Amino acid sequence: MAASSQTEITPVRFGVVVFPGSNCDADSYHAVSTFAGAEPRYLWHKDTHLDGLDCVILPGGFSYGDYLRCGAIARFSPIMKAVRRFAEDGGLVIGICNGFQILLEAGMLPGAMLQNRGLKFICKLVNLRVESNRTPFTGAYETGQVIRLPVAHHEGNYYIGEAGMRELEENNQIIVRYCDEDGAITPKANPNGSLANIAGICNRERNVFGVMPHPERVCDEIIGGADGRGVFESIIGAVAGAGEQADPSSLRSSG
Amino acid sequence: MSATSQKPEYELLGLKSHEYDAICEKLGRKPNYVELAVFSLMWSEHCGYKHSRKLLRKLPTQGELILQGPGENAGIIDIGAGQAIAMKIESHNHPSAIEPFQGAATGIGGIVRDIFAMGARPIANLDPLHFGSLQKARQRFLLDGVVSGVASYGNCMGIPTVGGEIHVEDAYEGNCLVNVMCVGLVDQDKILRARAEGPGNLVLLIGSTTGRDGIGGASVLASAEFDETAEEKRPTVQVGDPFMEKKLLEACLEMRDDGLLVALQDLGAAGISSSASEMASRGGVGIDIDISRVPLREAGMEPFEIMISESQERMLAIVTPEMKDAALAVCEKWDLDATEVGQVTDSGHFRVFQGREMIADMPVAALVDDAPAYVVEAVRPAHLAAEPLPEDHYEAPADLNGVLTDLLRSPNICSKHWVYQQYDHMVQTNNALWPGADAAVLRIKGRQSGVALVTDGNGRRCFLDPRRGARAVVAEAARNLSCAGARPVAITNCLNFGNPEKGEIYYQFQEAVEGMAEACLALETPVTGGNVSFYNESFGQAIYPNPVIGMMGIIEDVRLIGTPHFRDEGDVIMLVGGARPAVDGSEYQKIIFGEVAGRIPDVDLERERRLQLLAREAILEGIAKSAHDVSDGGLACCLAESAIIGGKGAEVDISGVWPGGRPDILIFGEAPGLVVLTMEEKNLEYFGQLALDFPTRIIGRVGGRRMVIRMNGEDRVNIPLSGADRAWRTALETMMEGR
Amino acid sequence: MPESSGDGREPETGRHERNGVLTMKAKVFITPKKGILDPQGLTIERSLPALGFEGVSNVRVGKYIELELPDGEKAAAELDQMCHKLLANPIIEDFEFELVP
Amino acid sequence: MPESSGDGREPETGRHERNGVLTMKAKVFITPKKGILDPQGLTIERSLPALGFEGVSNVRVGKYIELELPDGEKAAAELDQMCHKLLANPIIEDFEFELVP
Ligand SMILES: Nc1ncnc2c1ncn2[C@@H]1O[C@H](COP(=O)(O)OP(=O)(O)O)[C@@H](O)[C@H]1O
Ligand SMILES: [Mg+2]
Repeated sequence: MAASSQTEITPVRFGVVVFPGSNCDADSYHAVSTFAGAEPRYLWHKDTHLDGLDCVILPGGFSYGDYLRCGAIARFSPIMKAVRRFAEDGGLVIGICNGFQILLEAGMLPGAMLQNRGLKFICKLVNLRVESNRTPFTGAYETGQVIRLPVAHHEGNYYIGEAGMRELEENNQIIVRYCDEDGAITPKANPNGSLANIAGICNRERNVFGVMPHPERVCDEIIGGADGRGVFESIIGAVAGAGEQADPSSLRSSG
Repeated sequence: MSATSQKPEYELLGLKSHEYDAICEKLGRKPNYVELAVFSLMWSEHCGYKHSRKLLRKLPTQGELILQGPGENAGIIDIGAGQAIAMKIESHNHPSAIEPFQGAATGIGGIVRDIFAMGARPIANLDPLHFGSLQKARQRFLLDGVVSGVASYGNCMGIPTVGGEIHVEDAYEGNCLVNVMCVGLVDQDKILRARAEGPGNLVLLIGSTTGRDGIGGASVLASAEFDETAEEKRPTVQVGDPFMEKKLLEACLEMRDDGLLVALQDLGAAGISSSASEMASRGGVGIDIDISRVPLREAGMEPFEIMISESQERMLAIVTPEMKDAALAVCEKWDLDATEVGQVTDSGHFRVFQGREMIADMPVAALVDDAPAYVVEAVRPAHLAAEPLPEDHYEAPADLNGVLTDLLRSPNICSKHWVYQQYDHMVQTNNALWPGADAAVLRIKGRQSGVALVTDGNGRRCFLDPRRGARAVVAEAARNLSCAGARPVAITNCLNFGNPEKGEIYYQFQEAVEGMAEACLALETPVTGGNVSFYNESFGQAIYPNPVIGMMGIIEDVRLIGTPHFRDEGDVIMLVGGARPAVDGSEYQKIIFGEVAGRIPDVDLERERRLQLLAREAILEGIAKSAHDVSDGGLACCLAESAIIGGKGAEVDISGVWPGGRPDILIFGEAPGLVVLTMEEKNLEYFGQLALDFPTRIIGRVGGRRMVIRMNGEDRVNIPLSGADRAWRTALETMMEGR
Repeated sequence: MPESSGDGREPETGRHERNGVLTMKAKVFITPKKGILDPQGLTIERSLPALGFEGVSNVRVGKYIELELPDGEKAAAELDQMCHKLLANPIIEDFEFELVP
Repeated sequence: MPESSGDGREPETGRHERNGVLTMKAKVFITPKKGILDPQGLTIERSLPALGFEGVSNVRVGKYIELELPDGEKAAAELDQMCHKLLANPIIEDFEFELVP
């Protein structure tokens, strides 16, 4: 990553992967473009280079129609090899909705997605509790903060075996959970039946984040909310902060 | 079997003998089987508009903002700044009655192709639906299947389903209505048309392989009534592949951006036959197709089967020979099959080849323009009443609180979140107003302005008076847009009727079209296109005549829009408009008295125009804190909805608003031409200046935890908001669970 | 029956007693009807070569349902009805079933 | 194998020649892993009594995939790979397959 000088601020560069069937790619692109310090660019699923990027977004949608299983085919795309390497080198990867499913299928995050408990696609605003702001994706929020993001999925019922669950908990990898308005984690607040109300997790290294709700859909009050901005602010802050080796408080000041 | 096999071929294909004679005359010889099959479809009701063409000419189609009226795959409306909206509505009633999931899914697929055939990117779907009583398991199965089908296809495509409606009436029990509307956004300099031009240009078939599915599907299904033999006639059901269509969409728009397309056309009813011949007709050229090049999904397909297959997810593109390779490259990038299947000629004929051999040769004009047009002698249905019901026709119920709860629970009134939460209504991140309001409002990225969209159909009113009903439906659609702060500018329409060969149905159709035309003229919302769905009957029983209107409005500033919910305690509730509610044709009449009878009040179109102007002004001036039109369930339900969504009660007194009159009818009755606005006290004077002499009346205030409607010193309705909320919010889900 | 298995499940015996009723196990195989488009199968087939599996064709994706139902003479007839009415969609799907003896 | 059938299909022979390559037919059965919630199965189970089918239990809904692949010694190994890597997700699903002789 290029070191930023005093005079010239390098924008944080986001790559938005386009799989056949992605349909939130343009939304993610648009959301990123509303941040002064960020610059989005599309990546084709056959690309094999991620040069110069700070963060890769695997967007929502229906890659390969979600046929067979969500994300099952997309994870074999040529770009996924590059994304894996990028993550291994410490690059930031966020998978939103279908992107999360792809990360699971690719084994870059643990667990799997089952059909929603109610067997129906569900699109609505939900409350989420930020379980940890110690990630490059949630640094701009407070731990324990309740935010409102929309979900839009048919397979968001997160599942992981007992051992895996223990590991997630021990390593503080559960990043957001479905909750009620007051932040209580209740079965009623769980829209899809996911284990322990899990809505988003990260890997052990905390640089790969999968989240079912859509932060990119609520980055503008005119379309019903801006609670999702924090995710992008966090990433921008983290990248800028890492470049400057600044103290963690800078996580909260950019955007 | 043996009896039918003695019938002549043309009759088996649904042609009348004089139609067959006309075909022979146009060709100057007897048609061969392929030609006959193609003619039978092109001259079917579905493609040929035999019983509607003449009447449709009465619709106003001109307007300053109309860039494309009827005649193309979709209408196009100027929204300024070099941009335009494409829109079209279509029915998929019959396929959905057989297989609700796939029927609805392929309905979405078809209408979406019409939009991107114009070069527009689809930005919204809407789905007006009509079913029989949800007390019946079959109807729940249909609704559930249709909603899943719309969701599955639309969600996968990444097109938000932002609106629509659900009506439940016994009249749709044997024949549900599944109409689907798609709206697209396009830069005016990128609009495509389906006009084949330039002899020597090539015809590319892009997308899915061609199979036997839906052979004669849409056209045959949409051109005949249902009866016991429907089972036998059941053609192979079409299965939708939204993933294929998503790739098709992206590839077509990429080819558009790269300037590779001379013309683009979807394959819909009658497949390659209609798309190729209609393209040729629009461009005044001929076209040659070699069916041996068409990629097939099944072995042993007959030539006529290839010609009329309704396999989904296919497009025809006309490209110049120079552009061919570039176009194929784009298709390959999107992993789509694309095959050169023919070329444009100057012959004026549609010729079909199988390799070197010519197997059909038909004048394009004969196929497309010369379909017979019929006028049926209209017969006024006996059930039409000349006068409204006398006020004392029904005994007033003692407990109006119970009436309100019953109405809030009616599937025609209750919350539809069970439906729209199954739709991805937020993708593309443009919703300035989410489902549940009077209209959907979408911002246009990069601009301050936006568009508002709505569909409206009310078969019950049209059944009681097709002309007044159609006028009312156009007015209601416009009123819904106005309540969102949008200026209505254009409509598309889907005319759902019974068998037009019957005089009474033809009467309904004629009256409805004329009524629609009157309202569109008065409200300055010209018709940009539409669809006609006849033969909506089962066992000889027709549905309610149902012109469904899809309307678009323009919003200058998406920050200034109207919303239905009450905002703050103490806000003044204002009733605007002078119409007097009636029991005739109302939800109140149907739910409480179990009847659909009488004569509905007519809409005063000039007053309607002023009413809507006033509502819009109040919103744009920032005075109106909420705006909601009075429709199903009357004033009481209008107020209750605003209260429930806003989480704030209301106290209202309607004494003296309408002189005389029975409280129950005034509270629950319906009439077009009423809107409820709320505003702060301090703005009353300014509002008065805007309203001038237009009838407006303060009827109460927002506040408290109850819904109270008083008249002549008595609480007629007084219920806790929480109860109303529960009734309204849980009704549909409860019904769908069969409880 | 299986040549290989993803897990090491024991050979099955279909019959069980459940709440005092003798039940048997059934397997239902549902496939898209011939001639009906199978988008899933198609998409899988098209992507297999890129994943290194060449030469695979005619992929059709259907459903496989296992269940237990009361044992008895009518079991087959009941199951047939069940498939017709609920498990399969006879308009676009074919089904077969097997009662595990 | 089937006791009854939704259509009257002929007995299958697995082997075909396709573009000069000998292919064989395979059937893959994918089931939700034991202990994993199967919302679809549960829903079917719950709705059966209302349709007049009593006493049905343990409904599990999985996938049934038919395909043709190149014949040969390696066919079984190839198919196993395909199942492991793509057709089934071992975290939540088990699979079995059958090569039609
Ligand atoms: N009710 C109607 N009002 C106005 N125009 C109509 C109506 N019905 C059909 N049309 C127009 O007739 C033409 C043919 O319609 P249709 O066959 O449905 O087109 P497509 O094959 O593209 O769906 C279209 O331009 C359509 O807009
Ligand atoms: Mg069309």
